[in-house]
Amino acid sequence: MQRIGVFICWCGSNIAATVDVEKVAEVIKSEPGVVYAANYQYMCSENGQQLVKQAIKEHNLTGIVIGACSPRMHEATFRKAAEAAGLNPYMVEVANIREHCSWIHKDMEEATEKAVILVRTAIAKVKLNAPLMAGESPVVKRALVIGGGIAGIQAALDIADAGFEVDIVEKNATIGGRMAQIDKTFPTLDCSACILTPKMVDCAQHEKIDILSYSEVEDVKGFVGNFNVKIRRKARFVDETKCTGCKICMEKCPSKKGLNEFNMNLNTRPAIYIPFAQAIPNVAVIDPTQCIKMKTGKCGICQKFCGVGAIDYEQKDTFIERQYGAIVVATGFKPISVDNFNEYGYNDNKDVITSLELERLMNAAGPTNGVLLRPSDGEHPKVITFIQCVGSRDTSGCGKPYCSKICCMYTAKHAMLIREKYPDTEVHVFYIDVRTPGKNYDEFFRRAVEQYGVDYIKGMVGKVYNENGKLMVQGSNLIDNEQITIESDLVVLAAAIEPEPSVRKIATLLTASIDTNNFLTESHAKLRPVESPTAGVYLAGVCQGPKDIPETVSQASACAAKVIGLLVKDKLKTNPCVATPDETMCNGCSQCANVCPYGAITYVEKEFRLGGGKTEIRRVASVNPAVCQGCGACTVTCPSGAMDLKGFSSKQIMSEVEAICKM
Amino acid sequence: MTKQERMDNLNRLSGTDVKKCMKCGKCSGRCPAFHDMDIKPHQFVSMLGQGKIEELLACDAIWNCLSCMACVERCPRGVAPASVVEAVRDTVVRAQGKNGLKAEDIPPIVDEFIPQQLLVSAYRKYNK
Amino acid sequence: MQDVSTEKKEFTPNIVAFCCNWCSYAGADLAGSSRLTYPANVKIIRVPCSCRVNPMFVLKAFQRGADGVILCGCHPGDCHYVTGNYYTRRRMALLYSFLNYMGIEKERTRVEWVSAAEGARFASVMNDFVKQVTELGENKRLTDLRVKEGE
Amino acid sequence: MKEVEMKMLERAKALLESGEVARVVAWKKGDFCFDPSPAVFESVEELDTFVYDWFCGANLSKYLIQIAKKEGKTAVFLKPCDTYSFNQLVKEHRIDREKVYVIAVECLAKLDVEKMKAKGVSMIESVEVVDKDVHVKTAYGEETLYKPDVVLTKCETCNKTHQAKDEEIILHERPERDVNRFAEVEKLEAMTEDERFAFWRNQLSKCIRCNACRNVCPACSCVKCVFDNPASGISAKANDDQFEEQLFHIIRAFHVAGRCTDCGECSRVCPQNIPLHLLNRKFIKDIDGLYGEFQAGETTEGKTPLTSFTEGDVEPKDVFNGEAK
Repeated sequence: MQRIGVFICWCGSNIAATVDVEKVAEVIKSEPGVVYAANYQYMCSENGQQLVKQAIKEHNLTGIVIGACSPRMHEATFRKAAEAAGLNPYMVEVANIREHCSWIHKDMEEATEKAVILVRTAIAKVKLNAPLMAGESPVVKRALVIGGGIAGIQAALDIADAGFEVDIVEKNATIGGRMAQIDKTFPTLDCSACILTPKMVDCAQHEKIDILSYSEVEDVKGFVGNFNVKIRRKARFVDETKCTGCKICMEKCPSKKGLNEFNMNLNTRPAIYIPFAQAIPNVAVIDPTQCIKMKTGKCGICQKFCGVGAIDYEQKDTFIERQYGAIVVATGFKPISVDNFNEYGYNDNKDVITSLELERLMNAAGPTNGVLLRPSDGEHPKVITFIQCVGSRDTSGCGKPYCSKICCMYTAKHAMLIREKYPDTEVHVFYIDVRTPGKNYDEFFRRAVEQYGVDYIKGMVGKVYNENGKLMVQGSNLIDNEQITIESDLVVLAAAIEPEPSVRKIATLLTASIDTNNFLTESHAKLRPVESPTAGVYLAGVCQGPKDIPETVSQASACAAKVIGLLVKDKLKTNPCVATPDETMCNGCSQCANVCPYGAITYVEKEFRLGGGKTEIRRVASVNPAVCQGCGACTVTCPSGAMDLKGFSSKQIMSEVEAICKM
Repeated sequence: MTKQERMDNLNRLSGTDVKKCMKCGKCSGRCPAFHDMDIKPHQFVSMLGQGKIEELLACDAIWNCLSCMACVERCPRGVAPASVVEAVRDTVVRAQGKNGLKAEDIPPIVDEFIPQQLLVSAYRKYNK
Repeated sequence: MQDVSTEKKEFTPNIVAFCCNWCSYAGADLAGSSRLTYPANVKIIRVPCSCRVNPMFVLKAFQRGADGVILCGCHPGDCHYVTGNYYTRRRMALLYSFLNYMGIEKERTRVEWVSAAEGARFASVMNDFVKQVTELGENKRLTDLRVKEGE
Repeated sequence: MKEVEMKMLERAKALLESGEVARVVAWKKGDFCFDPSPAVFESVEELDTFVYDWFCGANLSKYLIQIAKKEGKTAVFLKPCDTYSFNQLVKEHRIDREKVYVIAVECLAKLDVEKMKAKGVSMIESVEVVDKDVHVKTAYGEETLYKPDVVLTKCETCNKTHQAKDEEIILHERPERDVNRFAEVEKLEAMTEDERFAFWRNQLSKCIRCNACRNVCPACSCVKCVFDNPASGISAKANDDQFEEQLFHIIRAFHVAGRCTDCGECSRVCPQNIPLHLLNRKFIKDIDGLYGEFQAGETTEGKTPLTSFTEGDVEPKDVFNGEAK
């Protein structure tokens, strides 16, 4: 037999001025199942709560309804009070007679009548409430960082410094990412390698960090606190434990025609190589598409010269499986292909290059040893024209609709560096808008114009064509309302950036949501910007949206803070208001899993009794309560009604509907 | 017709949304007739947006535009400046109430050097 | 004519509003905190997400005498549960279209997206919906469907 | 059709004899020539009663949910429209595709004995179809009917082709026709609300809640139907509660929305001749119009329109502003 207690709050005069609270309590007293009804000035006060606790004990209440302000305000308060009195906290319902009644109505009679209905509705619901217990799930105290760029490195270091084990999975042969390719960084112009490589070394030396380079995430199972990740360790044909990074193999390798990806294919490298001097791990890798031994079976020179016997042409991909409590996605970006933009002539002219290619041409470790020479003839370019927004802010379908955010600043940086190093060079920049929000950013850009005399032209380039070995850049100068043609030696395209394409697969594995531009979606754009909606998955760097190095590092550290906050817990309390299937009714049709935004639903084969001693095996849904967030999408999709939501069951909601409609 | 109606009319005729323009000037950057146009392609878009209808209807540029559609091809925002030019021109031609170029006028002027594009363009330009 | 209009005035429809906890319920709270008014015949049922609303609930409400049912959720793209209201949008578009196909007045059903910041909009949506349903009169069709012709 | 029947019988025998399959799901003769019924044949001897003729309209796919669970492989004969239901059930993991051997058979539209009787033909003894003529031999003599007048309603607008097959027995290709299966839905849509209401009130008032539509529907194959489940809040015995009575059909249509393959079995089996398929077709038409063409059962994978979405989906309020139609 249900014993319901009802408590009507006056909220001073907030409720009592328009709702006859005493009358409400009086009317409700005679509702079936209600054994106690009271009213009080401030139910949420210490005394009010005491009243609730006392009544629960004295009247042996099985459920309580508080007629007061919005449950968004004090539901938690009254749940705690109930719990303190020995009643399950989920046996509490709040009827919102303030925001949804007394505050919006003027007429006392009308408001009182509505308050009664609202309280009745809550009673109807609470009668069907079931005691719920928050579950617990253990936390594996190890984090996975996917991507070894500056975002991944920073996140890993911060997490490891807090004392937790971290694995970095990097698909390339070395960590470092895009930042390793960059020459100088804005707005301070310090050398990228000088600030990045010490961090890479820190990672390698940190006892809590395990770098899994040349590896990819293959499969992810599990949920927050308890991910089970399968990692493919790609065959590098060099034993990582033996190679000392002496580079003798690189010298001796007869196949030297492989394009050097690290230098944006501007020069070549041997078939066995270490991507760059400061690579971590400093271990060689063989490119099987270039290796003569692997293509023809003859050669084996590197093996012969390797002093430690590290070369193994027979090496195969291997797989490892590890458990993690949290995952940081830091997969980074790549510049878009500019093939769609014929007008800039990238594919027809060697001297039309992208900005990342220019970074390598200006880098001391690059193909030209840091001397700016144009690719076609190795001459010093005298006139250089930059074109901004190549493929950014483009809704025509050729490019990306968003602003890539970093191009304005790096173009100013390039222009400035060139003017500084080669004062006899003329530098022009075609721009649509120069966007420089950031500390010391606009000052930096103005310096390029005012101090270094870079010629900024408001307008866009319509065509780049070759005339007698000169690149003719035709564009508009909107301020002067004229069309101009600049005879240039080198044209640099500030190509838009896009998320590294492999992020799609990762997002699918993690059931992390992704937007139409392949950027991972954050849980809340303002308040939870580093968390994915999938619990336990965090986002750092450009995989979440275009951003520069300082922002990336901030986000990575924010991720680390979130991860540490998760990993310090031994157990996670789970929301008890989760979906649960009635297995006896479940068809196993997969419709619910199709709509679950969290991937909380899996299927298991179970044996069911049919009667008469017979059994059958059926496929039924199984909800992981640690992952389910309780939205209820699955409950409506389920054709048999097998799926229901605790705390908001179909029966509860229907009884509310009935109570409201019963006039 | 009120100014607003004429603006709406031009917008409708052009079939393009001038509000999508982000004022990059790429259209004018490529326009082969740029130097012969008193109002430049990007200005057409901007002026229609601002409702400077009188100036547009009185300009010479509508006759100098080659209708080559390079600006349409280049626009990163899917705006069609040439369509705005065409809308203005059509409005003028219609107001004059006569066809400037009839189908039978064409054969006599055709020779092997005239590009097809020119004929198409001329027909677009002088016909209502 | 006179009689009909007074009769209509006396009729106060019963409206069931399903509101998602994160946006629309909070929007309704804000309407209250801002002391905006809307008729007392709107009664709100709190659901975690608009996607929790089963068409059965809507039908049940009509069957039990509700004159109008309105479903409020976060704006598409802002769902607390990321994608819930996208499913709601499809389900309800199809359900409401279907009910209309069965001859149920389309003005009795509505889906609105109300954010937690849109207290004023919540009130105006409710005022508007109540007005619309009041003009329509009592819901008879969904309780009448099987009454035979001529009765 | 006789040739097709012979070939089918031959294959059924061969499959059973070789032990390739443990059973064959097909049709068996009834008491009359016009009432064959679905049957499971487990031995060659049982095949004596095998039949495939112009009255084999029943969709066999739903039977496979239970039958295919048995030991060994099950062979089934599926007409074009049946294969959609079959695929949908495979998609929903109700049938293990590996355990079923699908023999696609030609259909050419099946006959509706009720429609024939309505034409005044009774005591039917046998039927022969030549092109568009249906030659009927009755106890009173012979008559010829125009076939399009007497085919099952579901066959009238069918353009379906086999979507699943391990082998086929097709001797006559059926030409693609220019038919609009939504014509009747459009007619209803063009009516006023009042007229539509009157139409459905008339139709649904005939319902006797015999559950035949639910029982035959391949999409309505829940382990436990919500209408039979006291916990669902909508279950009740027939005529016990108005709600269930009146809204049974609405809920049923919604439950199968996006999953209904338009096989038309609901209308075929309705003893009261309620055009139930027009309920499901409304959903199909709306889905096609609002979210892009979708045919349930074309594939065995992927999501249904109600378990997927796009960010730019139509707003419910715009459904009535002409965007839907």
